[in-house]
Amino acid sequence: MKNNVLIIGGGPAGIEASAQLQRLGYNVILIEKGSSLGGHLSKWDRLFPDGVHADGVLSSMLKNMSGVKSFTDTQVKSINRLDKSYNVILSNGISVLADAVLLASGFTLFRAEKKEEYGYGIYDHVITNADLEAYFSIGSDSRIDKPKKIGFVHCVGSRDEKAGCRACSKVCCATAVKQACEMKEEFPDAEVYCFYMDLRMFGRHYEDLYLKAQKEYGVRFIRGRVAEVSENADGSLQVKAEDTFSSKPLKVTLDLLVLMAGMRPSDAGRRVGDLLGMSVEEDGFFAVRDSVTSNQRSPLPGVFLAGTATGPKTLPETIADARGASMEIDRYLTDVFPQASDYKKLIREKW
Amino acid sequence: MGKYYDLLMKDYRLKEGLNACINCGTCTAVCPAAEFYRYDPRRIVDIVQSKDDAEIEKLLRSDTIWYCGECMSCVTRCPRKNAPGLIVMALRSLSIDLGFFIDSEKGRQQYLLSKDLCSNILDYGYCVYPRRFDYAGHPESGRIWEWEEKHLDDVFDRLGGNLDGDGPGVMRKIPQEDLDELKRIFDETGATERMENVRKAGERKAEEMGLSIEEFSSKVYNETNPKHLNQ
Amino acid sequence: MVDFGYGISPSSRLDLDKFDRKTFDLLVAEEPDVKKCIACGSCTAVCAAGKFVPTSLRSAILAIQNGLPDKALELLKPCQLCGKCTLVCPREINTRHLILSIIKIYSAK
Amino acid sequence: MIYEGKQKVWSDYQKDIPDDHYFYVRSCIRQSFFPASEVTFLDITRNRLGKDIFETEHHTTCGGIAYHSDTIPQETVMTIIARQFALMAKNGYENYVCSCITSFGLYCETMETWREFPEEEARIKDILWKTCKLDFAKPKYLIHASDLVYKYRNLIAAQAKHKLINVKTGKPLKVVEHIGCHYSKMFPSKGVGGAEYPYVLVGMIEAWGGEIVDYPERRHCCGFGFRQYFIKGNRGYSLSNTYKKFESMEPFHPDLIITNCPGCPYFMDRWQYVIAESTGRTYGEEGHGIPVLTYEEVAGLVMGYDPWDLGLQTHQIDSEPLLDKMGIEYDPAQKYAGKNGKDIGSPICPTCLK
Repeated sequence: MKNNVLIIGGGPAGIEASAQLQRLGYNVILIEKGSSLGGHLSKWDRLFPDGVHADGVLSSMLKNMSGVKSFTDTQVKSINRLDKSYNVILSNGISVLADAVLLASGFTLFRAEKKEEYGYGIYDHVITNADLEAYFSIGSDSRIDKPKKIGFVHCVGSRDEKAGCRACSKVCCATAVKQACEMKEEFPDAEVYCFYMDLRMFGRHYEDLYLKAQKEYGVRFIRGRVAEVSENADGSLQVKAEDTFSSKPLKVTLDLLVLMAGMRPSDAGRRVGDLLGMSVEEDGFFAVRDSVTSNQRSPLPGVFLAGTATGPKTLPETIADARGASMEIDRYLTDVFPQASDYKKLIREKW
Repeated sequence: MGKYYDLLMKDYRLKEGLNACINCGTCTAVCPAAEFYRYDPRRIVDIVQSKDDAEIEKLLRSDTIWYCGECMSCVTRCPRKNAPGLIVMALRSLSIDLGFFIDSEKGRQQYLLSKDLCSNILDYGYCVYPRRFDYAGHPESGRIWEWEEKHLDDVFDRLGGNLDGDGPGVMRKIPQEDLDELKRIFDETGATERMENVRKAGERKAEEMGLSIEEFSSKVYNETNPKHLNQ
Repeated sequence: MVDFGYGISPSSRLDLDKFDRKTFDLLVAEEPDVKKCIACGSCTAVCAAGKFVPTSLRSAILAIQNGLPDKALELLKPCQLCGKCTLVCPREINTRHLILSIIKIYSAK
Repeated sequence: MIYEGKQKVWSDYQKDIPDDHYFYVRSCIRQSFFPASEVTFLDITRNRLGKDIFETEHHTTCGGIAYHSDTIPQETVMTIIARQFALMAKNGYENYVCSCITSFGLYCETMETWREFPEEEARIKDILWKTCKLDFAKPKYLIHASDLVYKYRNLIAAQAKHKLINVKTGKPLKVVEHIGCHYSKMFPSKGVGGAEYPYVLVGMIEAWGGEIVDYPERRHCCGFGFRQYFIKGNRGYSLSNTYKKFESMEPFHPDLIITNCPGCPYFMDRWQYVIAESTGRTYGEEGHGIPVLTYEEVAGLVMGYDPWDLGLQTHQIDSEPLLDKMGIEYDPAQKYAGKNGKDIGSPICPTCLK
């Protein structure tokens, strides 16, 4: 008998896990609250560090999961634990008896307007990283009007206790440097500034991207967090930071400011988590069984986690995490789940 | 190591105002003092959190801690919920308590501030009292104040004030029994002691500099070394 | 005129709007590697002159980028061109050569 | 600028302001330099709006200016504050209204310290009993007097004799608002509209017909800086910060600046004079300065009070251009007259400013 696996969330983690679990022979049901699969990836134009097109990545990932039963515009209505399985009623009226549940609920972008001093949604030429990706895809945005001076603000809604998020969102530094280069390609005469606290270019080729941004594109990196933004009479922006290397306050006039909104836990994921009684850590992301060896197991037997549901991750990390989760699910469904008489004991010992 | 830090940590303002600083510089970016003085509040917080006694002592004896205007604009900005402005206040208090304030030109100004503001409170019950606010010492108060100063009773009368009058109202005379209570509060909470210490330290410094108290006061009030400015 | 006894203080705020792109491009034409500096401070840490007088290549590059070339020249004055900084630069900038170019280009201005 | 974005922020920072029965506490600086403002505020609240607002002659300074000049310890001001609270309770009030922004910030800070360290509140309670034989109760509501005027802005508008509108052109006056730093920078939730886009004065300007001017250095401190003003040698700091603000707002050509802190209108008025005198630079039209008014003065003008009853003659910057724009009649001959027309001379008119 094929086991049923319910995957909640149709972003990269959910898609990748669907493909893997289907290949392992499970009956996968994927649900996505939005109207199409792909999550944030479907809204991104190109990916760091090499500038690969996001739509190509997404379509090849989707191809790998063809045949998986997936429901868009669908959410979990209720979820109850039976003896070993979960009885899940979906918002489209279907109910699923899931032997394992994978929560791949992803993240929500930090609402940049919460950093009131940056004036997102108030000043005409302040946008977010996501807005800029949309601009790259669509090719127009009324806020981007032949800018001659462009700034990128790292850590918007990350490393910020006042904004309720102490953690680093991991991907923003690389995204900012990527987008800074892209803007130089689009507007070669523009001055481009990145305001950072630490440049966390940790991944393979990331440092190369940084070097390229400096050497080829002449992007200026300023070590200081942007403190406040205001609007001049002509609609340009006055941006204040400290150049901490000079120990002096600094100001610059910009035509466009891009806020690198960080990763926050997904609201929808949180809702499902509440239905299950899943615990979250102080950062708001789901707690895992063990942060070193069991990153894809939740504290609840049979419930697994993948991707940014457990904190900020890059795309390759998310995909690797989803594969890891698939292996964990397979192990659970082959080693533990079938042994009805010993199930509770095995869960106690092995979960 | 940490002697001064421990002393500072007794201050509620430091308990509330210091979490681990990440040196992001948002405080300095908006600081009104950082633009005009050799001043970087970020570095002050960093030095305090280093617990380095030698560095903190240097700070306590320096002009640096006296540049802040206590506007608290930094407090809104800090992503780690630090309050550099409160940390500076704690440093200043400690500098005064240890007598270090007298070593720096800006710190020495406490002599006059303490004398003027505290006596306004104890004598009248106000921090600022118009009869003690003179045009000669405050030329920026303008021709208008030059005139008001001469006709203070008439001006207050015209504007519905109650200058030095009985009962409630603007700039009324605060009853003696209330001033007595303020004095007892000063005595009990260390304000009187601080005033005395600051006064004595000022007088000693004047003597050391070979100046009469009037000369010392005038120097402290009027003079400023251009080195404070940062260009 | 009234003598108030004080005046408007000069601003020391860095104003990036004053950055001179044209002159910087002259420097870049001769020293493309100047753009590679990551402000790590290795050059300043090993500087022989820096032990005795305030001098710092890191700060000088920064000063140019902040629109203060005169400050950069001032900071490089004590340099003895010993070249220790070239040995330690993690971005392999020919710092010695860079210093000479900075002095040449910005002194001429 | 996207207005709706600001509206969203404003809706996040609404503050509970009680409707009646206030205990009023005065401000040292406002009383010294803007005595008519407090008189007008009480007259509007009591006589025009019919509210109960009580003042006792026994209250004193909160000590805030001395505290922020680092001349007295924190426990001293906390005890003085506790004493003020005790007077409030003794007189049967629980809605504490203060005229001063430094005080307001200090009350907020003190309440926060007591919340975080209850043992400190208990200690202050003992000190107050020991020194004054008084027992205090914390206010149910802590409000700044500008919060009250904000609350009643529409009632005031309903009684308006004049609007913040240029009667000749029919266009709204361009108004800059300046919020005292200690109003909400330390505790954004305590101020109407928060710290970044405070609404307390904007709400008044809107209700009374004016147009808001938001300029880059709006949030910047006026530069008072306590010790940075009281010591003459430090005043360059204070002056320079006001200068920075005026340079930043100049391109927007404001007709009026409205403030809620007692110190700021004094500084922003007088530093314009110093800038004009020492550099020749002026910021208003045709060599005039920009009038800097307290919110009480603006409310008074809107409600038809005589400008000289409001004390506009005690500003160094002339308010006549503003009065003309608003279509307010005034008697130039009475400008500097004392009570009942008494002749008390007049100030020398500076040549640097019209």
